[in-house]
This record gives sequence, structure tokens and C-alpha cells, in this order.
Amino acid sequence: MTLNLEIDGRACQVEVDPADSPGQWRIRVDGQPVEADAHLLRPGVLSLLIDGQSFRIVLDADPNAPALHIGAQRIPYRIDDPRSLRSRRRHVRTDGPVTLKASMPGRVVRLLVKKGDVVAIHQSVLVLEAMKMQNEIKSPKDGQVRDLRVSAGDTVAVGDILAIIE
Amino acid sequence: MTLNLEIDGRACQVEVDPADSPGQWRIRVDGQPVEADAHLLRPGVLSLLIDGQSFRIVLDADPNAPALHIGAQRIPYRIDDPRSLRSRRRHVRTDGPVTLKASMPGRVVRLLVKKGDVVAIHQSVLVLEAMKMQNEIKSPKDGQVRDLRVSAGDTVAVGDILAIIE
Amino acid sequence: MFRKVLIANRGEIALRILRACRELGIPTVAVYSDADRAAPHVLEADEAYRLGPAPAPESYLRGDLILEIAARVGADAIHPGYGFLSENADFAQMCESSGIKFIGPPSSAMRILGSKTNARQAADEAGMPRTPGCVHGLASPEEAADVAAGVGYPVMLKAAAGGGGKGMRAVSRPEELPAAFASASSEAERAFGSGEVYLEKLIERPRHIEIQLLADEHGHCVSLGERECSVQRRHQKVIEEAPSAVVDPDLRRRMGGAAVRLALSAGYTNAGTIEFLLDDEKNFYFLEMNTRLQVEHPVTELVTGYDLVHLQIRIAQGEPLPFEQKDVQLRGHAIECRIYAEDPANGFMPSPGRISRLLQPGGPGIREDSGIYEGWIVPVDYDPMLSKLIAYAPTREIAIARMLRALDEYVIGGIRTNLALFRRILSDPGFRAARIDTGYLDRFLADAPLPLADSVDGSSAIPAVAAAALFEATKTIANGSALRDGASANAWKTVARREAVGSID
Amino acid sequence: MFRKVLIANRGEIALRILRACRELGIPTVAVYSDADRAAPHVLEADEAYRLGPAPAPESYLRGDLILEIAARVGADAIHPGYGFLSENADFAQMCESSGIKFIGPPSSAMRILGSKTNARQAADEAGMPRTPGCVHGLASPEEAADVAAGVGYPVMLKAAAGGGGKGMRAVSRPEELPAAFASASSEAERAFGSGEVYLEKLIERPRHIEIQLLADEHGHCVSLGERECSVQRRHQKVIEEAPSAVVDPDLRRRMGGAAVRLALSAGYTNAGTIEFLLDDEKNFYFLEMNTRLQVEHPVTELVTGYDLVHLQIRIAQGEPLPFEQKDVQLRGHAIECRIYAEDPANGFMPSPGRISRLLQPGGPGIREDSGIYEGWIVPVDYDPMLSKLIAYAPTREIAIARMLRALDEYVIGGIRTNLALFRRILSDPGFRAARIDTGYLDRFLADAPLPLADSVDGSSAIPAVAAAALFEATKTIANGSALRDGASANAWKTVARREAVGSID
Repeated sequence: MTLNLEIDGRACQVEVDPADSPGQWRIRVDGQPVEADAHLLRPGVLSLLIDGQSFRIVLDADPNAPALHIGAQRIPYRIDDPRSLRSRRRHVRTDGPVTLKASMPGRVVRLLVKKGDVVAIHQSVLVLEAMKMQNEIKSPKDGQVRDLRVSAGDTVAVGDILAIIE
Repeated sequence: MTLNLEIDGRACQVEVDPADSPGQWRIRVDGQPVEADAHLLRPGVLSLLIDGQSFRIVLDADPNAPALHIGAQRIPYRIDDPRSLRSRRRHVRTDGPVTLKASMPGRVVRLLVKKGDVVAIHQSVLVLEAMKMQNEIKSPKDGQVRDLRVSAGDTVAVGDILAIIE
Repeated sequence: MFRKVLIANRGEIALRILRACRELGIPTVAVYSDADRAAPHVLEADEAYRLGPAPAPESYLRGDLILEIAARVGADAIHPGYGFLSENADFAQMCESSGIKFIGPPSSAMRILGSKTNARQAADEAGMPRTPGCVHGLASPEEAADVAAGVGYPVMLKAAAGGGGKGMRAVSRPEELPAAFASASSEAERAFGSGEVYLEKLIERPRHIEIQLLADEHGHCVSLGERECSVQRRHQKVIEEAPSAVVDPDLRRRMGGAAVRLALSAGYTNAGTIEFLLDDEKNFYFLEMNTRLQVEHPVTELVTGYDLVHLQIRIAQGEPLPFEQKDVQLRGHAIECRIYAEDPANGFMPSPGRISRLLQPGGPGIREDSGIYEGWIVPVDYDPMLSKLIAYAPTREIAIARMLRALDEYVIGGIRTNLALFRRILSDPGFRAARIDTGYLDRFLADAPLPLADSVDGSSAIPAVAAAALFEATKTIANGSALRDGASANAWKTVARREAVGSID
Repeated sequence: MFRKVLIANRGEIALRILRACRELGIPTVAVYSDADRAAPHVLEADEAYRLGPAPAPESYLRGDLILEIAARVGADAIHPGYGFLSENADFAQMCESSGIKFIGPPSSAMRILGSKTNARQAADEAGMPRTPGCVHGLASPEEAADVAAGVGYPVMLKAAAGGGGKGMRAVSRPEELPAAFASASSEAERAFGSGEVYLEKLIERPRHIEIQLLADEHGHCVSLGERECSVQRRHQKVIEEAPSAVVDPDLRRRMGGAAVRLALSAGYTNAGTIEFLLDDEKNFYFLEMNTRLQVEHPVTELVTGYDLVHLQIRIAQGEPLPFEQKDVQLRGHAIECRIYAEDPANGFMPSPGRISRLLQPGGPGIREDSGIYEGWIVPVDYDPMLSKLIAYAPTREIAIARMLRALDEYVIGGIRTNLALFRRILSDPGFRAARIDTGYLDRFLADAPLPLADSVDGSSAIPAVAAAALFEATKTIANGSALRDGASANAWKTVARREAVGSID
């Protein structure tokens, strides 16, 4: 089968088909052949031998943002399989307005910008206290604060909209 | 629901029904009520609180011989649920003739009894070499060797009949 | 010997104390909040009782409930661990008056040394060097400004009841002081129920060196050497080690001696730690005392060979210390990494949730004090520390290499952790050369901010792509779509059959 | 430093060596048989290559293939671990002649000390006490009878190339000798490819005490103290500890000195162990030398603080020993349990198969050198050792308590193991008082044979019944049968919904 894969920012096309002998796979990455000996140890834990190089790869199965653990690395990827539902889900867009949502329940300690401010990418927008820690919520892009939906002292739940940056 | 349970050789009847609040169960063992707070951590790993006593219990799921791990103990049990297939499977009978089968592949090193010999329970019948170890296969009962199906040097596979004791 | 010990804590430290009690043959009682019904300390204890809802003030901080349970179940001692009630002198006193042994110092000593301001007064009396600044709580921003002017900027505002970097603010210019005073005070109020803050001169690029003490109830007090905890993020310790690369036997003896004098002067007993700042001329300044077991106690256990929690319990039982100062020998080097459920690539945002996969390291010289298991749901309600990974080896160099080896083996799936951060720090030439101070990590992160995701190094690019494709491919076998591929249909059918037995080979 | 090390072994020891190489920054090459494609040592190595079919003679004993792979992938050293090729002088010589470093002694020293009969001759030359008996292989049962008559019964027949109790027979009466000779010889032939056996007087109720040696290639040899391995089943070590409870500093010095002399006399280098029998008057007799790393080396590492595999590699690289005899200090006490896939309740029958559930112990003082993971299928083709669980503590008493604590935490599901056996031994007053000898365990098992299943102790009878019922009940929710129970149907429907999210609360 053929899959379109986006990994570490790079897109590539992968053809993957089982070879005749157990565990052997014929894989082509952007047309380049790769001989892989694959063995699934437990669901989501894979041993790969490629030209004798050994890799233990663990799937971090989050339907929205799947990732691989290889050694100490954690590598997110995205599948654009025309048959796969996942591809219909869109990647986080950074052009146009972006909605800043609370990724965890917490309490807004203070706001660091006000509506209309111009913000740079990774600039802190507000401080959220959660799990006994004060956490600065940063802007995912350069832009302008089009809206602020919370104020200091507010308690927020997961998914609550905090701000909109355009 | 009501289950007939055989555990550690003792048979008992258990009624088990969920109480109203999550994790709470109404359990009666041979009519005696037990208030249990149960939480399944992963499939087959259970936390039980009974009158404040804490138990971590792990299911050793072998359909033929299920067992429980509690602390350092391993406790086999058998369910006689009229609805459960398992109950139709019979327990190993020690009355009448018993067939001694190879529980693992190996090589017969030597025979310690011959056809017609009278043997006591746990008396060694033959020596099987497997996993680099010589293992004495013992009689499960007092009786007489009605048949010996192997001789020294034979290689045996799992399930091969070694001897029949009556 | 104690009949039964109640552990008034949760997470890895509750488990660590449970293990010590079991090794000493003492039955254990765990307490838990609604968020922790399935927590490891509940599973491993002999008995476990519910305290209340998830928020700490309604559960782990309910000293009244905890004492009630202890009395009801016949526990004659309580171990508070660290955090929660561990430095609460009122709770210690409640234990004393209800005849239940508090495994820690007497409340009287806690009142003297537990409050940072009182401790600074005690330090003066014991003739121990401390940072310039006030020894009393500040009534107002104005008073703060006066003291700051006296010692000179930059200065540090601190919560008198504080710890763990909460209620702490560095101030470099007078105009910043009022705002810093307000936020430090309010944060302290929320964290410790007391807004009292004091002020001290900020030592430039200090190292954080602390001395571990053990004092029995017969007037004997020994020092178990130092720990270096200079690798901190926003005043939170991240990596600790023992011994310190810069402390020589003479300095160790002088710091240890000063620490012992202060503890004895306050009638201190059980385990305690005196924290110092060490400047670049190796002058040391008393910072504060932690009147409890520290998170990082394992590195001291590994280099001294003693078990601090065993000794805490034996001291609380009235036993004399089983050794003297001259018996304390340091051997080898130990490093601890605090594994947190947080996302370093995203402003260290906490990352609670279900641990979907857990592969833990092991083997020679690796100790893990963990509070998690595969399937455990990390609650949002408490400190996000998951585990302490500790490496011990004959030398610091090998201990670092060993820790890196263990980090490579460690996989935590389902939530984000700071595992990758440690790999970066332990590979940094500055850290490897022990050129560290309390500002080291914040500078390191500013100089080299973490990428939003690990970038694939050359060697693992192809395997990563192949693995992603294989996971996807074998997954789609389930819904059979792959089998409609015509060409390789047969091969796929074979795979599908193998899949049925849970393996793709 | 070595460019690349090939590990010619499998299981926990291959993994342990891999970890050491990684810590030293040396790339690793694993080799595997068809039974081990998914084995831990294959997963953790940098490179892995197939040797052949599962049987050892077609894979792990194929020295020719292993050397071929080493040459092809550019490995300049081979670590043999223990067992397999580790004591094969011919293989060591093949390595030498092909310019690949064999991490172990030179083949010349292996020929002198590896053969039990040659070693006994060397012992005589080094003036080391040994058991009475012959120093040459026996040509016939008749010759055996003559020697036996000379030293007097009971006697012990042993394989000259032997180890691990294979090819070993105790003989108490002359008439038993011919049969014992035949079976010992044939077992030796199968196990080691040599049927040569010799005979020695059987010491009554001896302790097994062995001395760990390290010798560099510059003529320095040190002793790292002793291990006691008296707890054996059919001559197989089951529990090992360091130090021995009965060896005092003087005896330790005398045994260590004798061991060093013998090693130096044979030009021995790298790690090696000299095994002694100790009689009840504390006389020691040379038994044999193991010219390799021992299974039980971790207990020595814990009490000395040295890493034996690191030192093996550094010695093989030509480095001098980084310490001297006077630097070797023992601290604390370490105990090792060999966890086997076998069923003690059923004649210790090996129990291969899939490990369906694995909960491993951790925390203070616990080290596990393991060769398994959840889901791993233990093959029938090799020694059934799964893992080594090691407990370290300040005293023997606490080390035992700690091991018992860890055993309680340890769950291996899907196969049978000897975990419960250790719980029984470590609770036995005889073992706790260190009243042990090489016959201790066989007597212990004869006196108190293990039940076919653990009998439920009072406290866990009710929970066991409740748990079994709950597992069954929640299982039957799947096929909905419980939902037809009428009365409690609604409650069950709630449970069924909760089940969907993988929890019954």
C-alpha cells in the first residue's frame, strides 16, 4: 500500500508491502528501496532491523498527533492515507486567525497582553496556574490579539478558548 | 450473578452484583456479605479494598487453569458458571487411568519404571531432558504403569503421551 | 517498634516510605484522595482509607482527618513525607498531643527552623554565615525597599513559609520591587497559607549546596555530606548529585560542622537538610533549613550506603544513631533526574493524562523511585513529578554516561515528559565540566530553546518513516482495506493471519 | 578504545554487557538465533545479525560464524559472557589469531585453568589446598574405582570440562560407581563435547565460597573478596551473596592470596573466579576456576562499588587496573536470586512460553539484571533463567528483608517461575541464621516439599474469591449474559458502559 507521510516537517511517500518471508517487508521511501525486518513485540512496540542496524520503536498512539519514540527521541508524524479518516482532520493552521485553547484545567493568574496588541511567535499571552505551577501560554504565531476571552482569576476547563490571535 | 468457584481445593458459591456507586460491589461468599471497593488498573490487574485492607490482585489468564497472584502467592481457581464454557472442561481426574503427557519438547534420557510396575504418587517415572535440564516426570497418583509409550533417546513433542498410569 | 505507620502523602515518596516500613516489618496505612484511588501507594499499602476530594486542602492537607484515621486504625506513628503537612508545625504538635509519633523533628524545632525568618535569627545565634538581608517578615513594599537599599540590588524576595521556589522573586531594580512584592506575597499566600515574605541580597551565580543531617533523640547529630542541586529551573531543582564536584573534604567538614551546630542549637531531631549558597570564592551562606526528608535524599543514600528512611523510623522509635560521624564515608557518585509530566517544548506546560506505554530502564547502578505504572492516569491536582531516576557509578563521568544510557531505555507514552531535556543537559559540556550554578539551566534554555519536537537525526530518519508506515499498514489490516490492494493481496492476507496472533512476523 | 564490540551471547548477560559498552561509548553488535529475533539483546544493540537456527550448536556455539560477522562489521573485540563459548580455549585462540580481542583471559591460561584436571595440577604447583582425588581424567570405571578406594567414599565424579553442575555425580557406595561414571560421562559429552571425568573426595556439608579476581595485562592481580553460593539445587546455584556470613577478614585475606597466586602462576588476565569448598573447621579446598565472568558477579559489584564488566573491557584494552588491593573495601551486604522459568511445585519442570504479564520491583537497594519483557516468549532452547534480582542493604538482615519486599512486588504471569521458592528460603530460620551448605536446599526441599499450588493464607482467602468472581463477572459483561440477570440489570448496564472505557469503577 502507498502512504503519504509527514514526519519532522518533511513530507514523503512510502510504499509498504509484505515480502514473502515472515517479518520481511518491501518498503520504498520516495522511490528508494529499504529492506526492513520488522517484528511487533507488543501492540505499538516494534523492532526494526535495517541493514543490521537495530531500532526499538514505540508508537505513541494519539489519534490527533501520533508520534514515535526512538531511543531518547520523540518524533511526531502525520499520515495522509486517502483511506484513513485521520487525513481529513486538519493540521493546526498558522495562517489566518488561530484560537488559543486551554490544554488543561487551571486558573488564569494574569494577562500579559491586551486586545489589539501585536504579539510575536512564542511571546507569552497569559499565565495559567495548573498542577501547582504557573505556566506561560505562548502565541503560536506572529500576529495581533483579536480577542481575549478570559480575565485574571478565571477558572478554565480543557478546551476553553483563551484568546484569538490573527 | 451467582458463580460456583473452586479455589485452593475449596468450593464456594459467590453472588456478585454492582452496588450503586462506582467501583462498589455487593458480594456474598457462601451467603456471607463482603463489601468490596474494586478498581481495574489494566486488564487483569485489580485493586481491591475490603474493610480498608488493600490487595493488588493480578489475573494469570490461562483458560484451562486460571490463577491469581496476590502478593507472592499464586492461587489457581476454577469457575463453575453454568453459562461459562469453561465449566464443561473437566478437571484433571486422578481416579481411573491417567495419561502422562509431555508438557514440553525434549529428549527421553531414561525410564525409571517398566510396564506393570506399581508406582506411588509423585514417584519418578522417567527423565526428560529439556532446556538443558534433566527433569524427572512424576506419577500424578498411586497406581500401576499400564503402558509406556516412549523409550530412552526418543525425542518427544508437547502433548506426546509418555505413559499411562492406572 | 511501631505497631503501624500511617503515610500522610502520595506518589513516589509514599511508595518509598511504604517499602521502608515493609522492610522493617511494620504494617502500613495509606490515605488517598478521590484522584488517587488507583495510585501506587494505595495498591502497595496494607490498608488504605479515603480522605476526600482531589484538591489537597480537602484531602492530603486535612490533618484532622488524618489523625482521626490514625487513631481509628491503631496507627501509632505518621510519616509526612515531603510537601503537604511535612513542614506544618501545628500538625506535628497535634500529633504530639494526641500521642501519635510524628516521624520528623519536634514541633518546637520546626517553629524555630521551619520559618525562614526565624531560622535566619537562629543562624545568627549559632554564628553561621548567611546572606545579608532581614531576619523578619516585611510589613510593606516600603519596608522591603528600605532593606533592599541597605543590602544593595539585586535582591531576592522569599516566602517565610516557603520552599520549592514558590513565592520567590529576584529583583534587580527598585522600580520592580512593589510588583514583585505583591506577586511573591500572593503566591506565598496561595501556596503556604501565609503571605509573609522577607528579603536578602542576591548572590551572583551561586551554587546550591545542601548538607544532609541525621539527629537522634539522645543528642547525637551527624552530617552525611553534601548534595549539589544547582541545576534548577525557576528555583525548582531538576538534577541533584552527590558529592558536589567542587566541595573538598575540608569545605565539607566546615559546612557539615556548621550545620550540625545549628541543628543541635534548636533541639532538632530526625532527618533534616540545611541549604547553603556557595559563591565562586567558595564562601558559603546559610539559605534555609528543610525540616523533613528531601526529594533528592536517594543520592545521599547511594554514596553513604545508609537508608535514610529506615533511620528516620528507627530514630523516631527512640533508637540511638547506629554510627558516628567518623563512620560516614562517601563512595562513588550519584545523580538524580526528576522526571516530570510536562512539555519542555511547550513552555514546560504540565501534561497530565493516561500513561499509555511505560518501558522502564534497569540494570547496574540504576535506581528508580517511581510513582507510576502503565495505565495510571496522572492527575491534574498535584505536583507533576512522575518518578526519580537515579544513576550511581564509581565516578561522576560514568554516572553521567550511565544516566544517559538509562534515559535511552526509558519510554513514557501518552503524556509529555522532560526525559529529552535531561539528555540535552547531560550532554552539555558545561554540565559535564560541572560549570553550574543556580542560573545555569535558565541560561542554557535561553541560549538553546528546545525545539517543538525532536528533530530526527540522520540515522533514525528512515527507520522512523518505515515504522510509521508499518504501524499504519498493520493497523489498516484490521478493517481489511489493505486486502483490497489486489497485487499483494495474498501477502497481506498472510500478514492479516499473523496479526490475529498479535505479531507481524 | 575498541571500535566496536560483538557480544557472543544472549539473555540478561548480553543485555548487561551491552549496557556497559554503551556507558563506555562503544558501539555494540548483537548476534541471535531464530528463537531470539525479538530478544532484548537484539532490541538494545546498535547492530544485530542472525546466526542460525535455535539450537545452540547451530547458532551461539558457531564460533566460525561469529568471527566471520565480527570481521565483516568491523568489530575489534568479542565479549563471550558466560556459558556458550566463554570457556572455549579454541575459540579464544581463533580470536587471537584473527586479530580480534577476546574479552577474557588468553587461551593459554584457559587451557591450564579451564580444564578442571589441569587446574588441579596447577593448584598443586601453586601450593594451594585442594580436595583429595585425581588430577587427570579417568580412563575407565575401573580406574575410577581405584581412585575412589584410595580417597575413600563418598566421592564426587565431575566433568573435566564441566560447570553448572552438569556431568556431576555424588557416589556413596562402590556399587553405584559404574552407573554414575557412565551417566556423568555421557552428560558431560552432550553438554561440553568432552566426556572426560575425574573424581575427588566428597567434603561433607561444605560451603561453596568463591573468590572474584581481576588481573590486568601488566602483571597486577587483585581479589575483590568472596561470594557465598552454598544455596544450590542439584549443584546449580540458586542464591548467592557477598560477603559470606562466615568469612572473616583473615580468612578472606588467605583465600584471596592463594587465588591471586594461582592466577598469576598461569599468566591469567581479565576477570575470573576461583571456587573453594569450606569445611566446618573453615579449611578451604580448591574446587575449580571459572575463566570468565560469573552469573553472580553483581553481588560483588554492589559490595565493592566496582563495575566488573567496565573493568573487563578496560583491561582488554590494555589499561592497567585503576586501583590496588588495599583500595578494595567491602561495604554492606548483597543477595542475588536467580529467577527461573520453572515450576518448583512440579519437579522444577522448565516452563517456557509467553510472559503475559510482568510487574517488576524497584526502589531503594533493588537491582534487576533482566532478559525479559511483557510479551516476550521464553524459548525452550536455552537455560531457563529469566532474570537476576539483587538486593543490597547495609546488613544481611535488611538485605533479606528487602529481597522479600521486592519478591512481593514481583509478578510474572503466563509462565511458572521459582519466585515463591525464594520467599520460602528467605523466610527459613536456617537460611536467616546463615546455617547453609551445598546440601542445604536439597534437604530443605526434601523436608518441606512445595505444595502443588500456594495454599491461600487466611487474610487473602476472601479477596481471592472476590477477585476471581469479579474478573469472571466483568468478563461476562462482554457477551452480555450478565445483563439478562433481570434484578440487577440496570446496575450491570452501568458497569458495561464503564467497561467500555476499560475500568470497572
